[in-house]
Amino acid sequence: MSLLTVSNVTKSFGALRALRGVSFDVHRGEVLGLAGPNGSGKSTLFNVLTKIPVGPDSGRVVLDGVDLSGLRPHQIVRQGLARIFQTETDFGALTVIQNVLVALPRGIGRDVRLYALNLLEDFGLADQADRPASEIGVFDRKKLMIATAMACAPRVLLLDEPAAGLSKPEVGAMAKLIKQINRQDVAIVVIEHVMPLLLDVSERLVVLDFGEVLAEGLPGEVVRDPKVIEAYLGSEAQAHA
Amino acid sequence: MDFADGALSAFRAVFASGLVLSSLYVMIAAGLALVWSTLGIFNFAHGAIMVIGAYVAWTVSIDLGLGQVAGLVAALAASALIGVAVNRLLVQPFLAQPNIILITVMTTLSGAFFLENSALLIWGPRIKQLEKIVDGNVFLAGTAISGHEAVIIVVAPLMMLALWAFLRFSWTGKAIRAVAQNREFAELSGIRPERMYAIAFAISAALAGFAGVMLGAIRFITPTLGADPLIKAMIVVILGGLGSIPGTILGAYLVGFGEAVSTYFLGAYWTQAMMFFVFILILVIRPNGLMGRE
Amino acid sequence: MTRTLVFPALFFGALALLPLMTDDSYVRHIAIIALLYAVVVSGWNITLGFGGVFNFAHLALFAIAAYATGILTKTYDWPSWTGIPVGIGASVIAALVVCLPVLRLRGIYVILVTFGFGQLCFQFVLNQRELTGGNFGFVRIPPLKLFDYSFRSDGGIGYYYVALLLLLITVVLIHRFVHSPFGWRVMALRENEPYAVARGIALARVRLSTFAFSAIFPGAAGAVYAQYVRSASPDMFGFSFLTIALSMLLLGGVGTIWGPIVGALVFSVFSELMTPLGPGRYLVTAVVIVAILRFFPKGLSGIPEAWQTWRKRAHAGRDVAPQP
Amino acid sequence: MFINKGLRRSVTGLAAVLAFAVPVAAQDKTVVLGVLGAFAGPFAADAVEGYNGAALAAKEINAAGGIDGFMFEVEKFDTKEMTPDAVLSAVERLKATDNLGAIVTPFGSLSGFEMDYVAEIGVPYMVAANSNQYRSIITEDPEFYKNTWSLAPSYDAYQTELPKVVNQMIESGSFAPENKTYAIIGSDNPYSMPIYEGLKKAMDADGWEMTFDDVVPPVEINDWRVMLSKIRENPPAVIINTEASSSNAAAFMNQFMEDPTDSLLFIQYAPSVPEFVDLTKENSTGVLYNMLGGPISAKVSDRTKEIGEKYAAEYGYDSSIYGYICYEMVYLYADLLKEVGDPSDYDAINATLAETDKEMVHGRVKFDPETHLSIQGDGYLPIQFYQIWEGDRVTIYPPVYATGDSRTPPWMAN
Repeated sequence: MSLLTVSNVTKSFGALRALRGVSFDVHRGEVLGLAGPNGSGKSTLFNVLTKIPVGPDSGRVVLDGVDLSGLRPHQIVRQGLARIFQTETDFGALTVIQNVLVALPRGIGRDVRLYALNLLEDFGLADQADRPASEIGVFDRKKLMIATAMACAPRVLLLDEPAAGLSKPEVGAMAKLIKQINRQDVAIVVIEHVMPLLLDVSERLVVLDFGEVLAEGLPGEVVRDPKVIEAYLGSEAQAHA
Repeated sequence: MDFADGALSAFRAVFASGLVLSSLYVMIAAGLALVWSTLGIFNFAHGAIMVIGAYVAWTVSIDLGLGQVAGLVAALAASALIGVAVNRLLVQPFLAQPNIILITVMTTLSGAFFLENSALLIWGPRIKQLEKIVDGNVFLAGTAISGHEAVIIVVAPLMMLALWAFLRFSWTGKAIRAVAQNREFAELSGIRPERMYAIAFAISAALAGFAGVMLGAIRFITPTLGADPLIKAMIVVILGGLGSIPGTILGAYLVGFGEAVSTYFLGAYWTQAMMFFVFILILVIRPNGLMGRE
Repeated sequence: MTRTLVFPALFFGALALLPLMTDDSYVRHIAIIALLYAVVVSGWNITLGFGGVFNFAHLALFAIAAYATGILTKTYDWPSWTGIPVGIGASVIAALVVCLPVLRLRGIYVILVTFGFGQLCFQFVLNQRELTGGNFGFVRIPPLKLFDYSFRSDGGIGYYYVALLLLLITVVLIHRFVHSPFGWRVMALRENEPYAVARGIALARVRLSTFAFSAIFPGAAGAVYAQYVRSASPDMFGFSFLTIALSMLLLGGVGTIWGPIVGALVFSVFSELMTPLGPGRYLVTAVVIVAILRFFPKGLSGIPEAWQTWRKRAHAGRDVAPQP
Repeated sequence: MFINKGLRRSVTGLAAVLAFAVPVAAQDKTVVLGVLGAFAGPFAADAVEGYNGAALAAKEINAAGGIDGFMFEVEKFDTKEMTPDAVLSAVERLKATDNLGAIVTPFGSLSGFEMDYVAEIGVPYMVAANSNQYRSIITEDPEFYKNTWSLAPSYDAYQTELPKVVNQMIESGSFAPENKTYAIIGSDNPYSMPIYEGLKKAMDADGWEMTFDDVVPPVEINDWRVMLSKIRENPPAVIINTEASSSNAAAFMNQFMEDPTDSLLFIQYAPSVPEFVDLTKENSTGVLYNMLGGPISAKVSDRTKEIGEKYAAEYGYDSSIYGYICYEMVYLYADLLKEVGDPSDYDAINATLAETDKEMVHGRVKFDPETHLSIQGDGYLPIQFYQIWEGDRVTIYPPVYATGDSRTPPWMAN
């Protein structure tokens, strides 16, 4: 059953058409991989879905039966669509636990601190709860960003390159983490250039190229699709030119 | 008949008045716009530099009696020098800071206070005045204006044109724009950013000094002479929009003619408040100005 | 927990005892004004320091509160104790109005629009001469009176304690703010706006609340100021007033609870001592501001931190020295 | 010199603040005369000239051996940005000053609110401007403000005398209007507005018809042309501008002269500022203005001539009104001290001050007990009308002080 329905979403920046009628579904409880060469519009897609900074030019985004077009960015988050950014982002002046606390919705229960500590425990950050976020390590900051997204109680989580800049063991830990989150009935859309991770966690794969859906299906099949190979090779060729 | 005649003469007066005011604003805003549009820095000391220019011209041309040309040259040199100092002391040391915008507002405001009160200490509180460049009156659309103002009307747009051509066609102008757009890339191309900043500030300040000399002949020179023009220039530059010399010209003529028209229809009484209201309105509706890019 | 209370207790205790040590009215006057400035600047610190919004309308709020208090208690005969609530009300309403355009703007434009708001208020005060006294100012505002006690009696000692009480309340409120989810949201927006919004923080609502909260302090201080000096003047909308307050904030340190307070107190005394320099004191002030920005970006409140780093380094040096 | 002394004071002041105010040892036989005013900013010239005039008088008196051995020391008390708290700080500094004898100043603030606080000190307080503001506060309780006295008169005559002078010009033949119409411009500040309102009433009562009426805000006016074009649409016989800023008024004068109408031009007060003539040059020949509380022309008053020359010799430029008046204040205080003998006996000095009846640079000064202003009118402080002629200021009214006859302005000659 479809939890998030993206239909015919377009976005242009001046003459550049970054997204040209993108449509796909995210099913309840699945991990959907989002692949495509650089500049194919993956991050732009996350931006317009969450309206940070602005929504799509046209097209519809429906989350669990609710049309997101009339909602403001923070309301979309509260509706259950949370994201992480490509680079480690945090509120550096706040402590680790405060980073989580500001993201918690109202009515989470009486002891919010305990709730937040439990959440941090899941990410192995509980022992650093009272340190300023700017002082913890890179991997921890990445995990903190995901933890704060989880604090928003999302039903769909958008992960933009969670493994970027991580060491090999850390990539493995990240894959575990993603699966662990997925087990809590949170659907995940993940953009990733680290292919082993993407293939490891994804149940389905969507490939974007020039702002359009190029292919969609099981990961093993999609990566063997000649169109996809050509798209990647083309961008490689361009990069080397 | 009587009405038509009156309306016509009123229209002419509004036109003449608007043209004089606009040209003054073009001249005052030119330097401010240069630094704002190329380097993204709002120099609150611009008005004070204008004042110093006027005083220096007064000292040289009237107090020492060396004549108008010497006065103008001295004023341009002194204000350019102050511009370089403003850049060196109040802008350069802070460029690396993340909240550079707020910091330069603070430092240039401090610079303005420093210059204004230095002027008070050096030249005293009594008002002074410069000689007009040309004597006599000129009729513009049937309304008399002084010859000096006629010179301003002609010189101001030429000044902007020259500024625009300089930024557009000269190597230095291009280099300044390159630094503004991408400092690292400019540096790779062999441009020295500090130098470009210094040149931009020197030109901007010299323009302020020139405006001060022109204004000093039709207004009293006091240490606070620059405050009101600075605010007007601010409105002009904002109206024109970031990164746009033609926008600044448009802004100046809009403000000048707007002021003249508003004085005629609303009366002088409400015109000042009106200008701030419109200023805020435009900022909210089009934060990047009328001609500004996204 | 108790240790953190030592400094505030000493600070307020010493200030509470000050009138017992001297009854010199000059010292008292400077102290009252310094305390009121500390309240105003602490309030400014909420939008500028904790919120990261370049709000240049803050001193206009102070002036608006002073005028509102003066006009209602003098022209409309409201009892003088309504001064503080009136001042707070006027200031908060004005803050919400100025915040609306700010919601759409960034950077320098925020400075310009908030500064323009102050100028607009200034023009209004000049234009509405019948109501405001025009450019000569509004005079003979009734002094604060509670029951039968006029705060003007006993050398104005009452005003001193009112100002001190205001500052105490200010410290308590800001302390609670800094340690509340609301305060964290405000700081989160300052740290990274898109990220904050992506974590469900309602930008408009939080920002409006920030402005309203920060306006309480100039509102209360403006009212007490008007009732103490018994006058409001359009100069309160001017550049120099703004610059003084900003110098205090920068001197003390932006974004800390005690920085603005220390800054206000130190700067008040400093500026009073410089009076004999005449216009030269503006030269000194200007140099001091630039020097602080250059060499102590965190202001006076950054000095303990710098001291600790220095001491650590010194200690490390000593530990290292005896080794072969 | 002054700064050093000031610094020394401020260092002892700092010590006082830190040690919670230990009284500084009193110096014998020195009387401090304080000048209260803003020594930077737009009103700096007024304050500086008041100080200069007072300092000059004190220097002379000291050189002559002082008054019964008392030597005068004139000190600045800077009201800085003129915000109310800054003004009060200056008053508090006055209060903390040893051997304070009197305050001699053009004005302490624009609104006069400082009077309440100065009254609490009780020190004699002489001012020379803003009569309306000081009067409105003093009349509420003249006894409470027994220390505040204004060497400036009431400004009421500004509202009434103009029609008389115009009529006198018509009689003498220097002005031959085609009709009895006038245009008037007000300036929206508490000083000019009552004058503007009053003049309208006085002109109407005298049978003049108004053809133009506008009020400008109290800001810099760069361009009067739109307003002038409206006036020119229907040229009046008399144009009245009550703009108080000399800079704005000079711009008006110059722009009027670009295309003058056949009208008599009267500008309230502003042309009296010395630089007005420098700025307008030959353009100002023929303009009328008036002044209350200003010095009698040096051509008919030896006193004005003497002070004016001394001032120019000392400072290198001509004094404006406040240099003269503050000079006179110091001599008035010297008289009081001679009579009372004890500078610390404020009550006695105030009482003597209240009884003042003295011929000064601007006429005979005697105070109105109700308003504490100098009495205005025949035999007391005159309202003087001047006409500028080739840079000269010719007094044309009242006849007793006149230095010349009114003439037809050059732009009206044909």
